[in-house]
Amino acid sequence: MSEMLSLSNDPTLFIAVMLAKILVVFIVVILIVAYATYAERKIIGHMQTRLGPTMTGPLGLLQPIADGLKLFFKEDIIPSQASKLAFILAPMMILVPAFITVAVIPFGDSITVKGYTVPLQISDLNIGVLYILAMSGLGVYGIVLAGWSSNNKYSLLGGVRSAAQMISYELAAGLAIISVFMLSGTLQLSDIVAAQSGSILNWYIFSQPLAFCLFVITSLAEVNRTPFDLPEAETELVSGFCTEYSSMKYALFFMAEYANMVVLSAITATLFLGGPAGPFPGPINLLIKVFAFMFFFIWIRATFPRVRYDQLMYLGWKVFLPLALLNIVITGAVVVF
Amino acid sequence: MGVEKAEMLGSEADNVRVLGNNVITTSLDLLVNWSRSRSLWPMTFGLACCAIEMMATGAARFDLDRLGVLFRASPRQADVIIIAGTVTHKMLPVIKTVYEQMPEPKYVIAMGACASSGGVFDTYSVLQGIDQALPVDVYIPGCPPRPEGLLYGLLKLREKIMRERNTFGAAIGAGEVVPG
Amino acid sequence: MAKKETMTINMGPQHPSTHGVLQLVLELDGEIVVDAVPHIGFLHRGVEKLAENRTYHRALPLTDRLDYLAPMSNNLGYVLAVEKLLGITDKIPQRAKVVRVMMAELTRIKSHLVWLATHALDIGAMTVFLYCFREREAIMDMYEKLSGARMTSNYFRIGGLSQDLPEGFEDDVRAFIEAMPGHIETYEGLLTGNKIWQKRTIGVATISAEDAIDIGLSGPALRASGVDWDLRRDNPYSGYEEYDFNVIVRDGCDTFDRYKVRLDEMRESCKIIAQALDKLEPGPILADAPDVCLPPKKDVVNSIEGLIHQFKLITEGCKPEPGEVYQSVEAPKGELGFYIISDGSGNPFRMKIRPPSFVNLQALPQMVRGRLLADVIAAIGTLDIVLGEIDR
Amino acid sequence: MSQAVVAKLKGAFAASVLDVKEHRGEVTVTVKKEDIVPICQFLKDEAGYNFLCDLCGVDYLGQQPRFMVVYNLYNIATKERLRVKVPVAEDDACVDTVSTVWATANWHERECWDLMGISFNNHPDLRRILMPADWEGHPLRKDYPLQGPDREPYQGRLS
Repeated sequence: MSEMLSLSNDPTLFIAVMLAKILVVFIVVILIVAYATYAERKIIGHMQTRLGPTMTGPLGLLQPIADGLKLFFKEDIIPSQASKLAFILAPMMILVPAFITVAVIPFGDSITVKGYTVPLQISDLNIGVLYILAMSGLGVYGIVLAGWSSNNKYSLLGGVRSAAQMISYELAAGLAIISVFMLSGTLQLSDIVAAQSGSILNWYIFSQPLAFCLFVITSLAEVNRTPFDLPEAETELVSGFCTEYSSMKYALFFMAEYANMVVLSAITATLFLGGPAGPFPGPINLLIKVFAFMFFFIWIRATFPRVRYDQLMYLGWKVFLPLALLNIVITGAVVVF
Repeated sequence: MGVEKAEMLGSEADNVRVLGNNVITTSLDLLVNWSRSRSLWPMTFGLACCAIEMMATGAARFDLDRLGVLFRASPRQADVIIIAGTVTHKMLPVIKTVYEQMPEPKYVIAMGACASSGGVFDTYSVLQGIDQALPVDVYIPGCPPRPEGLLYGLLKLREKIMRERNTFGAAIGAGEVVPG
Repeated sequence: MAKKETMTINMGPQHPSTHGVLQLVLELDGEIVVDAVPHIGFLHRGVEKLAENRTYHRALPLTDRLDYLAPMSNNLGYVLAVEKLLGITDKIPQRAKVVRVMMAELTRIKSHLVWLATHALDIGAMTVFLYCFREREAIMDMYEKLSGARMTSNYFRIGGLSQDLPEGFEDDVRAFIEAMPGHIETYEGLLTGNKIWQKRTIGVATISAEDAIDIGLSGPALRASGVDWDLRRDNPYSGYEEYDFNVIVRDGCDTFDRYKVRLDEMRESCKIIAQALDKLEPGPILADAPDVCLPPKKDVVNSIEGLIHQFKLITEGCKPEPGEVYQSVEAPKGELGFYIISDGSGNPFRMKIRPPSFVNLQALPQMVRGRLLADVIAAIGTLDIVLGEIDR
Repeated sequence: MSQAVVAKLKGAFAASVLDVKEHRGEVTVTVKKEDIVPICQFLKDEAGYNFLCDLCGVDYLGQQPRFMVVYNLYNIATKERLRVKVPVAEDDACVDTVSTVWATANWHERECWDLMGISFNNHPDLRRILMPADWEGHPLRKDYPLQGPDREPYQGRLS
């Protein structure tokens, strides 16, 4: 067993490796985000007896690039009545937490570089799970800020809706995860992955099916996807909190939605499906699991109508929260006895 | 160099003078034009009968999504407004507001006879053609036009966008777009 | 107690789910609707005034553009009214009557499909939208075969039909009505049993039978409130008394029941079309009334007499004796009435259209008061309004 | 059947019924405008005409009185129709509202005011409905030009 690479034993190499990991992960996530939009249009298209983009580049593969470039070159409008600083800050506040959450997700076992062990994870925080919860809690400020600063009633309603929604579902999601680290006994994601290693039956999806279902549903609500896409419900609130956003700022919101989707898929895979465990090299296993979840999210969007605001609240507080608490009690009982 | 050349020519429009016409600017223009023409997002904005035909064009058989056309509900995110139906004097101020809310560059398609000329409704309440109020890029005839007509109109708009010059320059704040 | 402040929000005329250019000024307390005031007229095109300035034949195309989701129902109402005014109702040949019924029912299916598509989309189920439009395209193809236009068909004529059915048309219709019940099952599979759909529709936007009659609701919206009234059965026209069909009545008074009523109506329409196909026999398609009916197109282009005949009828019009009639039909959205006054000239002296959507929309404020913002969307969808006929 | 109703109506409001006509099987009763609300209430309560299909104004330019307000009634139980007309003079273009009898009359009367310029007493909310609020004139009147007052009509047309 070789020594773990750290800042103390080889600072230059450590920084280089760190930067390389960050760059690779960032590019991969950006690519997934860009092509998630394409995949969504294609998959939903085929589910709806359509084709989706086909004309821009081969098979329409250049569509996300054309969309991105177009948005980049468009006029950027800041409404005169908007609160400027908050208006500009909001899209970043929602995108940045989404991206930095990826830092704690282990995407494979360790590799050896120049005799040092390098874990395939940007930062192995010992409070990884808390970090994830904290970051996803930050994201909501972006939406609320966007809704409030636009000075548009539809945006405001969208912002208020999303604040209420995120707060109620954060709680249920957090409680659902508690049962996971009650089993693993740690908040460190690499240890949670290690606890699930060995056999497929060790995955927490089998020992914690209820927590898994709760977490998947609440994560749908956290990323504002159908059937919980109330903050931007197009047929009710025009575009919800991003009604007043144009050009690149809108693109940031767009990216944030998909980035959140990727991140939550990765978290679900890590917490319940053994993370990078599987028959292929680690990162590929993780990607497969992430894609499976994203496909599931897209599928849901093609199938379900949207719930109503009061029903959403009812579900969050009166169904999911008690269920999550019950799950904790049962898990606790099982762990103790 | 391009700047000097354009200035020397003198006959070129002011706005082309800023970046000029050279290999770099034209290929950048081409890139911008390509992205704009391949990602035309119209407003979800229906007025009358033509709006139903517009919906049909977006639906499974014709599928506007193939062309990268994605309907957006907010004018802030739209590139093109399809005036699909009769424009009345009561509606005109609303349309103008919506048009003004759209970010540049923006395009207008007059879909159908009513939007182009008032159509059969030559009456007291109907505006006789949206071109009295907005700069129309493409007119589509028909009452209502068939979905193929709308598709053809969108393709024509694409051609028109591809012919524009100095689009990159305009995007970085140098001069204005020279329409094709 | 702190002072309660309400927020006024302006929904439309440009809004994705107001089905056109309806404007709703909502007063909201949080997400709860305190009051809703509809503003209409953004599509007022002066159809009634225009009709007064046109001959009877030339006013027919205007009716296509009223309820543009169901053009043939409007055509039917108008031609029936003019025929009644002229006193030639008994002279309409059997084949024309049967084809009219068949097309009116296909139109009902077509209109209901768009309703279901947009209603589902408003509530968030986007796939249903595309499925419905897929089936609608089949009807559009039939329309096109028949009249040359996909939407504004202008196919019926005063006294009969503009032309006979094209070859193979009956097979198309038969294939369609055989496939349609299966498609309706698909929609039901996606929506009816769906818990979210039920939550969004059951008990939403209710209106009691008494209130519904008072406010003038008609069509499926009234029948879902438990009032058993269908003009096709109760005041039959164009030979509807010869068909065997059920009038769908439910008494839930809510959005879900209106949804079920319309779905079942589509099934009944398929049954009526099947019966109409069986009744279809060769024969004339225009009444024997040369002072009223336009000559067949082939006479117009081949003979000078035919041309003069057409020219005179189009420019001077047919001249009914002075009097007034009110004729209504069961359009997909409710009672569509035409009140026409003749002063003996070739133009209608006054043509008042009783648009079902106009009257139905009046019920909206009382349906949504005290409910949530999202229910407003459901209520607009369930009323099945078309701005073309509301504003005329 | 409708004739029976008319007879009943004549019995109750003998002085108000001006004229009864039948054309193409449809009965039209012309009544005095002062009594329109009690007559409508009577028709609704006693004769069962619980459904107001339509309400509209008609402009007989050049005749006296100039306007007619037409009520098309329907009885959902017996499936009967009846038409009631009220003559309205130009200098007093004003009728009592029947929106107290049938709530549906509300918008119909607004439309009638908007397009025909006949106003309704005691109407809860008499505003323009189809035309913009600042519109001048009432377009469906016969002396209002089809293309509006500010536009020269196109000369090369047939009608």
